[in-house]
Amino acid sequence: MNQQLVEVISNRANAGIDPHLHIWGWEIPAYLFLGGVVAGLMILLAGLELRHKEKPRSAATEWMPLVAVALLSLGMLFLFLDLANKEHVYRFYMTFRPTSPMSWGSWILLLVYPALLLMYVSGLSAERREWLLSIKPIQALRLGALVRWTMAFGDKHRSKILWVTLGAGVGLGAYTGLLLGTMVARPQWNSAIMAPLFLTSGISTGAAVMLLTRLDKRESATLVRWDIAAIAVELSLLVVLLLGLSSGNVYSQEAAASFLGGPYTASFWSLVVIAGLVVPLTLNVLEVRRHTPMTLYAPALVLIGGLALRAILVTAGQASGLH
Amino acid sequence: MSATKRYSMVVDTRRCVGCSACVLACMAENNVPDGYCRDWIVKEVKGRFPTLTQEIRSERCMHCTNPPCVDVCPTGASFVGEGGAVLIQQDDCTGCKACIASCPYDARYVHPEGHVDKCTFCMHRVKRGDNPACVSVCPTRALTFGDRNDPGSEISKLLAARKWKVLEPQAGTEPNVFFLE
Amino acid sequence: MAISRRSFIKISGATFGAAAVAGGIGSRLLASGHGDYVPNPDTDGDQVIPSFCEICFWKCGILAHVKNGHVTKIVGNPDHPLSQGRLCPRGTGGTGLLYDPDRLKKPLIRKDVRGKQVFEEVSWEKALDYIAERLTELKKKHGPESLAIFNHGYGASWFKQLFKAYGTDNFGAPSYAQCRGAREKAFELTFGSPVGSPEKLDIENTRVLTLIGSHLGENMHNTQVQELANAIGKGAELVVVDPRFSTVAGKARYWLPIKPGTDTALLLAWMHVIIGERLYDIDYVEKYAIGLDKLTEHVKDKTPEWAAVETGIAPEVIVETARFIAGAHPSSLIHPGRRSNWHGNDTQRGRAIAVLNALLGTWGRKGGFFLPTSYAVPKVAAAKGISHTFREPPDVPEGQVVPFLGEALAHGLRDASLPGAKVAYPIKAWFVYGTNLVQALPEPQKTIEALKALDFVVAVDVLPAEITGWADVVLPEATYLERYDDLHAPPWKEGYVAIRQPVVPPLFDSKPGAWIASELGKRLGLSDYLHNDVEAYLDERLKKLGTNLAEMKEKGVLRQGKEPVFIEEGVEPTFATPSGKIELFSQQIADSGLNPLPEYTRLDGGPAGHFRLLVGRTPAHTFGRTTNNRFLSRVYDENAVWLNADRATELGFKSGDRVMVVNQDGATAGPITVRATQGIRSDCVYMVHGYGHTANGLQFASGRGADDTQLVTKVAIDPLMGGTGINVNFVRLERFEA
Amino acid sequence: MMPFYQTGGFDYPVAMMLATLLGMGFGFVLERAGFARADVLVAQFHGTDMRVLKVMFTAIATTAVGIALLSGVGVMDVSKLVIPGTYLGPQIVGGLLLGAGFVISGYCPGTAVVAAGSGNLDGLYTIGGVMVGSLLFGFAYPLLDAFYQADGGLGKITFPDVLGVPWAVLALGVAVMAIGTFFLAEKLEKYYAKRAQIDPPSDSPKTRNRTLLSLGAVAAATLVTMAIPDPHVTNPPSRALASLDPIELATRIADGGDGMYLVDLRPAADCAKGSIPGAMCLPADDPDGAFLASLPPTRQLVLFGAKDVAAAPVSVSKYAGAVLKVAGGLEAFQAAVMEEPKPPTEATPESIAAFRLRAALHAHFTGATAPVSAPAPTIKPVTRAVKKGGGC
Amino acid sequence: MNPTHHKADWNPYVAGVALGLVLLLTYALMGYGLGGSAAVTRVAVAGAHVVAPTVIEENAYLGTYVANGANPLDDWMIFEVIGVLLGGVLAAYSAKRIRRKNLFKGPTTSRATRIAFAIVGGILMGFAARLARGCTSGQALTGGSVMAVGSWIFMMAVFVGGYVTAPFARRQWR
Repeated sequence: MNQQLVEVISNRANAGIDPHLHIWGWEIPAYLFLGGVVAGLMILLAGLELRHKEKPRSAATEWMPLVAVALLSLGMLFLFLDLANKEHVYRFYMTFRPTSPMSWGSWILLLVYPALLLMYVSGLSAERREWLLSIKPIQALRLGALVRWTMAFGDKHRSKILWVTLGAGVGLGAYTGLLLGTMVARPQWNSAIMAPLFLTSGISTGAAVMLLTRLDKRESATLVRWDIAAIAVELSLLVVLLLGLSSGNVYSQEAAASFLGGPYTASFWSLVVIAGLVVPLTLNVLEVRRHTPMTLYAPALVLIGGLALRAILVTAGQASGLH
Repeated sequence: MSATKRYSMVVDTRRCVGCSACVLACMAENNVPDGYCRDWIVKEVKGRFPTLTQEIRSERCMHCTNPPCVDVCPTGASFVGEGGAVLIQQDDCTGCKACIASCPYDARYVHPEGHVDKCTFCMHRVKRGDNPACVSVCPTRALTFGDRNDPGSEISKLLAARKWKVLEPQAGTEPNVFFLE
Repeated sequence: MAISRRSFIKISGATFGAAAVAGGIGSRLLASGHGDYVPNPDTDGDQVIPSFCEICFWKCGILAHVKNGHVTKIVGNPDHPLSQGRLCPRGTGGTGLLYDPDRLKKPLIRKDVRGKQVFEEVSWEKALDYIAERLTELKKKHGPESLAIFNHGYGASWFKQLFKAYGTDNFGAPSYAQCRGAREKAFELTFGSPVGSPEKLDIENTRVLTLIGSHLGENMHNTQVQELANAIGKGAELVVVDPRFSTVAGKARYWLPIKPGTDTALLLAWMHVIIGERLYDIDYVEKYAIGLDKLTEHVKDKTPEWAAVETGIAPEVIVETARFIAGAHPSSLIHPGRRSNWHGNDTQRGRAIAVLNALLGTWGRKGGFFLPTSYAVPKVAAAKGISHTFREPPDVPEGQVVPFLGEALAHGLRDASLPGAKVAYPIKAWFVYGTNLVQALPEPQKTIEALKALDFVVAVDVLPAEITGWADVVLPEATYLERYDDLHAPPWKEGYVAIRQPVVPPLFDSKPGAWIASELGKRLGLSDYLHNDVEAYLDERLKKLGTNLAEMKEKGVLRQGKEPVFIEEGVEPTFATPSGKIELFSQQIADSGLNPLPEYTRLDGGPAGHFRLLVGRTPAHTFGRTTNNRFLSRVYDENAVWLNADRATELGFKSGDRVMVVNQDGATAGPITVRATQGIRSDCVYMVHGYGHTANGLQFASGRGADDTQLVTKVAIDPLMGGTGINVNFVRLERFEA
Repeated sequence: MMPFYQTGGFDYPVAMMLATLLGMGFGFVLERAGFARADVLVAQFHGTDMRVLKVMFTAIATTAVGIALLSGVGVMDVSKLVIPGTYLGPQIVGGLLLGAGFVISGYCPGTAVVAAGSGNLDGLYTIGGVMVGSLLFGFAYPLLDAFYQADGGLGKITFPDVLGVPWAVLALGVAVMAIGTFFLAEKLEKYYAKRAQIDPPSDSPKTRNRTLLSLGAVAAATLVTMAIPDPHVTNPPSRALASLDPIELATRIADGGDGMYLVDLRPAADCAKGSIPGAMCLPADDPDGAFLASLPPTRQLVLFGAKDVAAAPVSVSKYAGAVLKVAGGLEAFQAAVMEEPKPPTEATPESIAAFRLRAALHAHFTGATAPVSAPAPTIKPVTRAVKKGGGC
Repeated sequence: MNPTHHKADWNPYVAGVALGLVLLLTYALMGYGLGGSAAVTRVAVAGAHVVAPTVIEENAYLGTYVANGANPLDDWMIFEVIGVLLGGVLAAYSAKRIRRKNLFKGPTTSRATRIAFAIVGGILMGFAARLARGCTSGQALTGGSVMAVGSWIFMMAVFVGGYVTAPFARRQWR
């Protein structure tokens, strides 16, 4: 009983700050999750098309950019809900702050919307194009010419569009991680691993969203293989993250300890690692190696795991600090 | 003497008794909303009975030379003002809270009106030549405020004469609030 | 898998460095984003009005900022010798009292039996008429001296004048017998003069300050704390004797965690060493003191080893500290403390402190006790002077002898109000001014019993404290920020006179004490004995000083200028003792039959499994008077019970647990939060006094923390001066089940 | 020491993580046993496939044998296992109802989860029913309170306790009984299958025989562990005890003695007659150290006997904190403190200080108060002198 | 009626030993055994608590799950049953018998009837499991293996209840 004891008493009791930071509730993890899914969708859609150039595409991949737009909008709604000063939201777009990941993110989001819409419009099959031109809003707003021009532009520059989408997707996915990873004040987050981790998790969850839909056999086979790779990379990144934290200073070690026996151990290992990564990885491998029938289990688990990963990291990161 | 000012504060932990007069003076001076504070007292007792040591600190925003809160602010609402004081332009703040998350000292909070709020070094007082409210009230004169770039200032003399530390130096923020040991 | 540890540090450190570099560049690039924008809360007053504070009794000079008729903030008056421009948290938080939503707003008259909170709001006319009627009746039936006045605060002076005219001298301030009394008597018996308030201590210049159970810094006597910090700044060293690791213990060179109640043994052993090794101020003692030979004989067997067994402090530490303390004499002050009624042997302990100070030659010396001066402010007589004589207060039961009575014992007056009290004459009615007797007097069960038995009870207060719930008439007084009071010109290092004036008009239907006293006087036919126009009275007094009210209202304080207050500066001390000297041996005490030399009495321990209950205060509050102050409570809103961490582990408690505190008689207080800490001995627990209010009207404070007074069902009476030692109660902790 | 969680081997969060892993094993085996299929499960009650019985009894026998083996070799503390209490009424009625529900739904709650997991909707609906049922129980609880509590039940009683038979013997008994039941079950299967005109289950008899034989062998082997003596008795961890000087002990007692548990090791009768102040007599019925183990390890355990204690009793090893002994024991203490000290012959500062301390301790322990005799007071009043003060 | 024998099914004795080893491991690590119904109850309570917090908090039995702000989902059973689910999925997957929207029922039984049976049986078991302080897993299997007297009695009662009911419930398998 000779260890040094430290008793710290503070009379600060600021709401949201004490006893430890809890400024971000469910909105931010949900936004980061959806942002990751959209990033994954962009990368995968572009990647699939670049991979299977001449093959016929499934209807699902055609409208998937619209799903991405919807999910992103939902995510941005969550982000908006989190703002404490909502009427000032326009301030994001009154300036560009090169040192602020959030500023980068808000501008990247502006790039993502047109990229996705362009991808959608220019990726439509002939009959779909007719249908799109015939729908009421397009006609009423006399947008037919614009859409037609876009289609023509898309046909001409399809591969460039795909590369831009791919790039924007990587940017979006990495930004969701970078946002947390650059916070020196939160040792749990402060790691270069966060960006690639969130990016790979985004790819994996994006693949999961696509696998929930009716895809072409070839497409889904490719996606499952990519998903396996993404999950494997994600798992190794998590290991690297924890090893990195454990070998860091005392605060980083404390942060790591919260996953290795501390308060977040159970949810992290059960929901993220086992349920969200190892089991779906096993299922995917079984599908590929043993040709078991494809089910919704693996994608559903991946989505649960992806959401849990962000929820836990956002919570644990806020609880971590330098004192 | 350097041309630019570098406002800093020194907290003499030997003089401070942790009475919280600074905290209350700040609340009154700055209309700090109920349930929040811009400065606060930390007491640290180490050891085992009867071999104990104690440090009492009056803490607040460190007005860092490398303020991470200013870096992460997406709108520029957090900025470095005159004399290096880290300030918030409330009209530009969206309440995204990135600055709060980025602060190693947990010095910021969301004001009930929506914007983020924190210690301003009482720049409105400093500009007219007064000390910040906390410094003015302190019955133990544990707090000293001044221009660290002025070698003749009391604060420069204190830092030259006494052993001091800053909090969380490993965060690389280069705080401008110093604690005399 | 062999990954080197270092490469991981690099990985995790990568963004670290990047952020720092980017930060530097970014801040510089973007620094001038808003030019010279400065947030301005705009709380400076249109008017800045000087006055002096009343949140505690210290009476610091303040400046109140008033903007649009609203007090925005209160700061220290730089011209005032006590505040020197600085305020303690309580003074800073004075607006919290002024704007307390729970304030008494209208006079109230009881509509049901005492203890039941059924009141009717009435006009001042009706309330005052009623009181006058009842007091006239009381005087007729039981004589004027059957009225006791309990008071705390500077505003009481108006009522003292009124009730002296009425015919009673039974003024009981709990702050005497419950607090300062033992110390005051001890110093009076030794030096012929009490320590007084504000204490005439030159802490600023002391080189070694020894605190016996005083937690200066937690008791935030502004000037003393300022001087303490200045002394520390100048390199003074502290010796702190306290069972608890207090704030000031944390700054001490020596912290002696003494067994509670054994301080006198330590003091005697120190004297043993200091006299034995001839470390005392030999010339000073020879010149000013008598009785050294008897003292020497007395402490001969008070060896450090003997004291070690009593106090739990190692003999070598006792010797070392004795030499350390003596080494700095005469600038080596043994602080007399303030609340000194602890265990019943307190005047003797106070004598030990006084005698040790005498040996060190601190009385009248720099870094010791200064010989105060004061601004001679001429008195202004009322139309008629009071000429009648008063009966001695019935504060000691018949048959008991307390040889050195001073101010009336508040608990004694309370006991004289109990049915069947064996006293010269009974107390039948109470007039309570600004003191919450239910929390301020020990043995609360007796206070309640007395309150139930009385004929008539009036309470004048700002807040609906517990005592107002027991009164027949409750009068809402204006706060110190809304009223005039008498001029304040205490003995101090330099003479000064300060004024209290209203900075805003009274809120609600509250009235200044001076007005209330005058109106009551009218109804009792005593107007001629009173100053009925406060402004005229103050103006007249001030004119005799060569100034006037208008000027004084601007200045707030008038200073006399520096005068000599030390022997070193040429002042020759006088001692108002029978011998005219410092009495190390007190013939007075010998004549009374008690021990003329400081005497150590071993205390009884408590029942098994119990802890001695110690109480104290927090810098942010003045006991229960301020715990309803929402502003002050922002920094300290609830008390906690300090419990030795090892004992806590054994008992299964940890910090943050909620417990009830139960004393040896089964009285309970709480629930209260446990603070398990290394910073307290294992045989006692500690809590801050003034919490655990039960008055519903105190909407904020009610039910917050625990009220230690509920646990003081036993007291030890000081045989010399009759004070109540309250640290003789023992408690245990029980887990609180909601 | 097993069980690790109960003996503080790891914390709650780790336990929760392990819960997931153990649950996965449970789920995997249940599924592979065929328990995710309602028709397989109800076949038990129609007699055509006794798989439920076979799996469950084998499992119970395996676990019982395993526990007997682990505790037999001394790596598991059976007393730390959480054992369900016995509430006869609720268990019988609950069992009957559950059996009925099992047959009606085709699942039991646990297997329903596995069934739902492998894509069977009936499993999902069953889970829904279980949810509703448990809430219904909650709402009906006020009516069932007395029955449910059953006067606190009969406690955590087990067959080893009731029958007074060692674990290993009972485990073997369970295994043997299970094997017997299986032969009967397989006979019944054949009979009912014939009646239902279907094939009886055709599990490999070779695997069955091997498995059951191994189980029986292990169970029998477990009996051998009964010959292993209790490791705690034979292998006392001896602690070399540091000494506490009697004078220092006395000083610490005078200071309240809060930092130690002072324990008198002498026979209880001697101890009761008188001991060092503040000492407790070591309970005679505490040979296994349960009392000492219950003390929080915040203090030093200070032991003494009549004379110097050569070796600490075995039970002392149960105390988690520091252990000391009083040098020279009670005799030395009495010699040092209770006997009046004599002034030192050679007056060095040290010897004088030591003498004074002994004198003070002697005075303290023999009941003398302060070494000053106060005069018997006849107290006389002095006139009241009032000097004004202030607040507190 | 012929139970769907599957080549992936383990020999029941092997499965039994495997199950016993899992249970033994659980005891060795945790000190308590496995369960099923408690987790389901907890999920139900958590759900009901969201919908009608005061009803649950004031209930003498269900209120204990949420007493003092406790989260009914923060419990060993919940994590264990998450595992059961995952383990079941993995097993079914690797046996290539994962199904979609399957109902086990007799050839002549309607889907609706089977669903009704499943729900009714579930309700009975939910009630019974709470009454008996555990289900087949938590009481019979777990308690049985540590020789708890009550658990063996419970297990007997389950078999009795099952055999008595079986003839009446047999219809759904025809």
